Amino acid sequence: MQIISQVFQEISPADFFYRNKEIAGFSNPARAIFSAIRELIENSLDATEPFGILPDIYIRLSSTGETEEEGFYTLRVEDNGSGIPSEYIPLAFCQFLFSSKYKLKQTRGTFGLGGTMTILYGQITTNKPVEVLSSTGDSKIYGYRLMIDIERNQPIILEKKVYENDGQWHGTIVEVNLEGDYSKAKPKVIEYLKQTAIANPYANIMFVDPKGRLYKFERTVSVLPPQPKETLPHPHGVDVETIYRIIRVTKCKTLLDFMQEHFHRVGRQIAKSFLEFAGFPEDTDPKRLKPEEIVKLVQAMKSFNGFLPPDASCLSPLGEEILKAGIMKELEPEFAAVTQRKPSAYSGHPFIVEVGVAYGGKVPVRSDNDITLYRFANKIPLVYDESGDVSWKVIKSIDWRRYNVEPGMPIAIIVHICSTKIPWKTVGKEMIADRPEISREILNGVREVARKLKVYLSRKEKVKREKERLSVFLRYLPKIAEFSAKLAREEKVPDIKNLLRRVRRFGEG
Amino acid sequence: MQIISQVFQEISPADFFYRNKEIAGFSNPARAIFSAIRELIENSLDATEPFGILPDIYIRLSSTGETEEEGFYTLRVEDNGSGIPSEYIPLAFCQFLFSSKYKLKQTRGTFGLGGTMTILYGQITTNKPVEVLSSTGDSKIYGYRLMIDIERNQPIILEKKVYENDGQWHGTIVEVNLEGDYSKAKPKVIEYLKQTAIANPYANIMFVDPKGRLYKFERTVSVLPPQPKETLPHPHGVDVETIYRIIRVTKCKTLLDFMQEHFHRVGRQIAKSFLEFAGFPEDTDPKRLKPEEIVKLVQAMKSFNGFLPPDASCLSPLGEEILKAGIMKELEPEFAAVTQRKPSAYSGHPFIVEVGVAYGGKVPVRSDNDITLYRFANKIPLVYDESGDVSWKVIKSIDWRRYNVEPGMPIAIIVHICSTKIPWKTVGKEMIADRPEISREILNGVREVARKLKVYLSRKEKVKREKERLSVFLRYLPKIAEFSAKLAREEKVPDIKNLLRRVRRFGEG
Amino acid sequence: MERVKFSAREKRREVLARLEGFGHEIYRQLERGLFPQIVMPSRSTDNIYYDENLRQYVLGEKKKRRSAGNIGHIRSVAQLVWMAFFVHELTSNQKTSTLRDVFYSAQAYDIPFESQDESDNIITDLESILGCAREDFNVFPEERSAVFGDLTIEYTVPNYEGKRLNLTSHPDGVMIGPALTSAEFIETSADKIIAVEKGGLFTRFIEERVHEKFNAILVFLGGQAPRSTRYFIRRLNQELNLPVYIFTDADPWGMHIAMVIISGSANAAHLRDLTTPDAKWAGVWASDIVKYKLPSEKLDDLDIKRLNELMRDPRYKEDELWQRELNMFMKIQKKCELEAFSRYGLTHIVDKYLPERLREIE
Amino acid sequence: MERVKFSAREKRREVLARLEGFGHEIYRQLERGLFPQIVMPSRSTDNIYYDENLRQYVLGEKKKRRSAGNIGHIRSVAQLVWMAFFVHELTSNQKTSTLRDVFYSAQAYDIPFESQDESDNIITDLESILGCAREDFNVFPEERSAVFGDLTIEYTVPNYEGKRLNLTSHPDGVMIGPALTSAEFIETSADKIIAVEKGGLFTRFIEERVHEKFNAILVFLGGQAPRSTRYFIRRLNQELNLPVYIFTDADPWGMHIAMVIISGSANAAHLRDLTTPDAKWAGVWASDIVKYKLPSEKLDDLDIKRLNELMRDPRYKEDELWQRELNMFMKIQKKCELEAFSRYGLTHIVDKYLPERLREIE
Repeated sequence: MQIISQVFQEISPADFFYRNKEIAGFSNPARAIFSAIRELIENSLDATEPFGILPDIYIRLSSTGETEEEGFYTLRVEDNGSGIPSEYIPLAFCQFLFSSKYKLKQTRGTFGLGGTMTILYGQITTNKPVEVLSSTGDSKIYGYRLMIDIERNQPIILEKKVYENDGQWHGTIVEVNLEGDYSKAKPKVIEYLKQTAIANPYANIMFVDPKGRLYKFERTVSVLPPQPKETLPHPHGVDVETIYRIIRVTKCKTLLDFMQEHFHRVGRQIAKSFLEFAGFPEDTDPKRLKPEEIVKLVQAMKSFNGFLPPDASCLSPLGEEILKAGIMKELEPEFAAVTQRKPSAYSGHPFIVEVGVAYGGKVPVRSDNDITLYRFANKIPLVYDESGDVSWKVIKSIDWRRYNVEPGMPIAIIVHICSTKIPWKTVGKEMIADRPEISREILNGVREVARKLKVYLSRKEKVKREKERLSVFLRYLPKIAEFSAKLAREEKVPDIKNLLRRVRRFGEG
Repeated sequence: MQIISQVFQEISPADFFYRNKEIAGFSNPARAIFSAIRELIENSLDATEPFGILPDIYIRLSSTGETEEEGFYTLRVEDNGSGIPSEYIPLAFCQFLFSSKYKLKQTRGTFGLGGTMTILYGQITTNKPVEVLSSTGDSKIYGYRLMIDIERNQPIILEKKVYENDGQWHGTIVEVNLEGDYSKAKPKVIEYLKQTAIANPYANIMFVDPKGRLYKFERTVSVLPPQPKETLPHPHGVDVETIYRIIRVTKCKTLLDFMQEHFHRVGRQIAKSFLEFAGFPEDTDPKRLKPEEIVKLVQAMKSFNGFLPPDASCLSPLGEEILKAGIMKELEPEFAAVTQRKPSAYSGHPFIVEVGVAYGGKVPVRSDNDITLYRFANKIPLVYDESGDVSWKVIKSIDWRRYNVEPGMPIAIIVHICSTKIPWKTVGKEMIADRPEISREILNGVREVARKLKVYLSRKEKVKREKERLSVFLRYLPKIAEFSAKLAREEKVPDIKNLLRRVRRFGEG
Repeated sequence: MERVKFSAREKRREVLARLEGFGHEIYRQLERGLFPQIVMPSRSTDNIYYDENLRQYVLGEKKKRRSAGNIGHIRSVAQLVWMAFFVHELTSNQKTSTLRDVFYSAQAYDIPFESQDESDNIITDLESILGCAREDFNVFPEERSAVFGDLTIEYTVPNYEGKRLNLTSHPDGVMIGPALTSAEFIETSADKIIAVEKGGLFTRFIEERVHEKFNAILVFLGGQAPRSTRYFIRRLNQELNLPVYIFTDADPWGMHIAMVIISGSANAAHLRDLTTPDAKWAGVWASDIVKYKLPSEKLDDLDIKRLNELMRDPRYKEDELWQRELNMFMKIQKKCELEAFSRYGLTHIVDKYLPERLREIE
Repeated sequence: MERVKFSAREKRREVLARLEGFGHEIYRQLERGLFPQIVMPSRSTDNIYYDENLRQYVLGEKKKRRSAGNIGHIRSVAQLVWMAFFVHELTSNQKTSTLRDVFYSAQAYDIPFESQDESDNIITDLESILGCAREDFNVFPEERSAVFGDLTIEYTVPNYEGKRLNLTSHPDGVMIGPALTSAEFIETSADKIIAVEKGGLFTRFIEERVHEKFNAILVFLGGQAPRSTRYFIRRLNQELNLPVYIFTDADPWGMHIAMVIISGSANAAHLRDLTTPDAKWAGVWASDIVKYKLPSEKLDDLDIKRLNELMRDPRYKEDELWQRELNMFMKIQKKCELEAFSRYGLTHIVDKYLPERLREIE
């Protein structure tokens, strides 16, 4: 046997994502444009809203080639966010797996690599650096020209400038060059912006496309939804690795303290009854747990029924008012209703479902006569792969005739799910998986707004019917009088005025 | 405005994949079992075949809980591969982004993280170390008990043992504990093994499942397909980053040398005419190219038509003999035909399509009467999401009646695509995208074997028809004689013996 | 032979009186300031019963009420009153009308029907209220069937009053239409009625002089016999006192054609005088397929479904012949047509089968 | 009135001779040791032409050849020879048969037909070979139509030879069957033929005494008229020299019913004597829907498709009436039925429409 020696090699995270661009949605030129716009907008929203700032976001995509067909663009995104401290700017934009988003609270991105991926894609297609201008509102504005050293996963600082910040401006401006295909991506981009405006009616968003067309989505409410708090892990959602990480840093000397200190909504009583259930003495030193004891502890955490459900303070739902404002603003419906469901949880991850319905106005009628569905996850619109999503499945399972809904009516259902961990069905983050806890909440939410819709449609229908009712009596009673007289060979046709008067009285009831 | 300070944090690649397990196919317990088995088998195949070793692979999945319902398993995979040098064992198994697979040649895995992901998944669900035993065939066998330090992306060596290797054994044994759901995963696992046996008839594969059932797939050919060679990048598939990496290491002083030295199938003539086309003087020093010149060079490489297509030396197709042997072995058909298409390329990536057809024998008939399709990419069977795959689309586009194929016939089509870069449609690596270059090759391949199938089916049909033919004349000629005589009012019925004799003679032609 | 007397004029007078009575009832209610109500027997399936004595389906005690004060009813009340008026005009003028004509005629009076189904249904309502068939108030469907044989009839329709016709006068068969069903029977030498499902066989029987050879009046049913034909057969049976033999295809549909002539249909449970309880299904039986080795086809899914329905049907219960043949169909899973006898030559059915069968069941 | 003479006996003799000639031709080829060949005009669509002089569809010069030496032909050659033999038996014995009977009869001779379509097709082959219609060799379809009016006929069928019948004798109408189509016309006082598509209207016309008021013989077509009825109308027209007026529903299907009576169908391009080129489509026209404000329905997709086919049909070209009405249908996109006149009362069609129309086109 001939033995060929193997060559082992380590690659950097940047190199890994460079080789597997499709993981972050940069699989082809059309998808790349869509992903780039989406990632930068979401970064801007996450740089404003959590800091109590009403977002003003300006996006401009311009063609850099001689013609748009060449497929080279400059994408510029400006926001009025909190800004990034100067020393972090190169790392935040040009190093993979470096982010402010790795927290146990709801954020828009979850992988934390969308912005860096956009810059990497721009760099390998155009070889141009990214330009970043940012200030946290203090006296200086910092400007950088950066590239990524892909093999080392490090930023390369080509230029750094400091400007005076007289106007106390804060925010971030990113300008990146990239190859793409906007004409193919356009429908999805516009749909994405429109739906972003539904879920974020407190944001001003302006988009100028390569042909100079301006798409403007204006703020209609000036209140932000309550901001999410960072939270402790819920015992139901914990695995062995999490326990290890906590043990490594804990100062607790007993499991009784350990449980109360490090886990979500675990008080003294619950900690006691849990440890009894799990078979651990209360004074066990967590740092001395053996590997198999840790597995036992995790198993017990998963199966113990006495924990309180997670609370929703780590979540940032829109709230009924904002959701309704977004719907009224973008769809201008004749009727709308919204509901926010109580917080719930799956596998220890809290989530909240918000549902809206809109009827009439600018609500579109689909060519297949189905109901229009707008899906949101942590305030991000999902515009691909509708048919695989749990919300679509729920909507199709409902007998809509029970709610007086006929095929082809202009009806839209809006479903927003927020969670510290959205159960994505695929890595592409476009479809939410069908977890029973989640589909039950969606179903109940849709039913709730559908009942309100039914009341509206019924009342509308009733007014119409009452009018028709009288006309029916007016039409047929004289016929009955006429022909019965003829049959009975009577000359005089009976007087039906009194009967018609009675019908009218009934009609008012 | 209130400014909250942001906390930035760096995480390790291991931590990233720990948080995003679904990227490598560990999204739920059933899928995790399937992925674990698949990843370890593919590692074993890649540790044997490229080294000229006929693979012997033994897989055992056993239940570790009291009952199988608890969902805890031990997975053990043994191979007779080249083995891993002792010093690399901890890194190869317990560090992400460390692999022997980051080469420009065809390998089974492309992400290079399947094995490590399996170990990580086992660790966070069972808290047990992985055990690895390996030897490269020299005098020692090394045994390790390892865990992953996820926060640091480093191996933790719990134990290291050295044994004498008297029998000159070489190979690797991996034993990992993990949580899963085998009963749900079983159909896909068995289908995966069966199809693996079709594409790798030179391998012995044995699988013992948790109930002790033995699935045995025996070697029927003792020849390995030719092994792929590492290759230079083809100019059509190059981006800016690649050029930079080459420039950084090149010793060439002129672009003319540079082109010939570092790119696939570029000789002096082609390099000259390319540089003229691209507008670069031949003696330009590659190290002095400005950023915008590099972009210009890449653009020119993409649009220049004068490059030779990539050759297939970096590919490892099965070859017609092996493919046919695999089909005969697993499907035992009445008729089979295979074809290997000439190498082709898309966007600078070479690929080869191999197609087989099987009729009768153990070929199943699908309940929907469609043709059974077995798909392979780089010798890996694809068992999920058939309907989105390019091969499925091609098969459905064909008018099968033209090949005498009726719905419900026991027919299977086998499509194998090998390439240095399979164009996956999704990150899940189950569907191949519809690139025109690829679908054309598949179509031509399927047509080729379908024509052979047609010849077979026609011959079968012809023999049957010839028998029927004679019986028709025997039946009707006497009738014609009888009734024409009656009509013509003739007493004597004409003699038709001679006519029947002539029919028989025709029939032999 | 004793004859039951039939008088078209008397019948007409009776029908007109009932229609006027209906109109008077409505009129009276309106005069008293009430929303008119109409009560009629319910024809829903849970109110249809098989009457062992009458040997036909009848309606039970359940009533349905239609009130002009109810928004859901007033339209159909108006349609009903108009319908009574319209057929009163028809009958008193001795005009006939098809179901389709009625549907269109309504428009002249601004009485809308959405479809012919709706107007047909109102006619059936009127039948239940008055207890007489639509043919009695001169509304006929389009189907045509025929009769042939030695029977002299006397017309009662206008311009033909007193005129007589012998039903052998046209060897293609005499059409059964309003004029014939309302004619009086004068004289016959026949001693039986032979009814056949198919026109081809009817012509064959005439050509083969079955009417003479078997002393029979031949009736062509034209598939499922129209009600006027069923009524005509009943009259032949009752007034002339002649036994009736029915020949159909050997399949569940054919045997049911015979059954409807004998015991009526559920659709006509509100009517009397459409059944001929003593008529006999004379063939082609399932057992004939075996006995005569007739070319046959396999029963298809629909046939089997129908067969199962018939097995649960009260009309088929407690009768040896029906039961035997239903079971035979089930067993052999085959069916065949009347024409199947042609495999033994065109006259075989007349020369062999018919005499054998009549001997057997007479 | 000048009459064309008709003789059933002569016609029969001629048909029998042709059948025997066909048999002799086959026999002769077999005797000479050849695979018999049959040559007949091709009936494929590319061999069907509209003949402006004959004013009907005719077959062109293309022939098809069937050889007993060809595996694909021998079965149909055997079927054809048997068919000729079988109808020879029928005709010489003066028996009739339905298409269905023929299908079954074949089994007696071990000649298999897979379906009635196949045997019907062989009958059509025989028609083209002999150049005469299947009714001439006594094969009839099941459809029944009827006639009524002052026409005395004399039967030629067995047992009725010399017997006469006046076609007003049965007020439900006299069935058009083998006996009537083969009868000779003796005497009539009528001066026109009025053919109507629907049975309801036929009955209405009889009741309203249209035959007397308009001096007409009434013919009920029963939808698309059976060939024997078309043949009968032609005889009325040719032998009695009477003009023919056809009333149909106002839709593409109705107008084509009239067209087929006038100019024949493509399916019968191999035959003569089935057309009545001088007959006239008298209504209901598309323009009548507008003129008489008739209740109408929208043309559906199938109607429109049919309309477009008719517009390309040579029979509809270069005739002002057809063209005008086709265009009118296209314009108003509506259709209506004959019964639609009932909206103005049951007698309106007779009192108003019919005289107006006859005045207009006579």
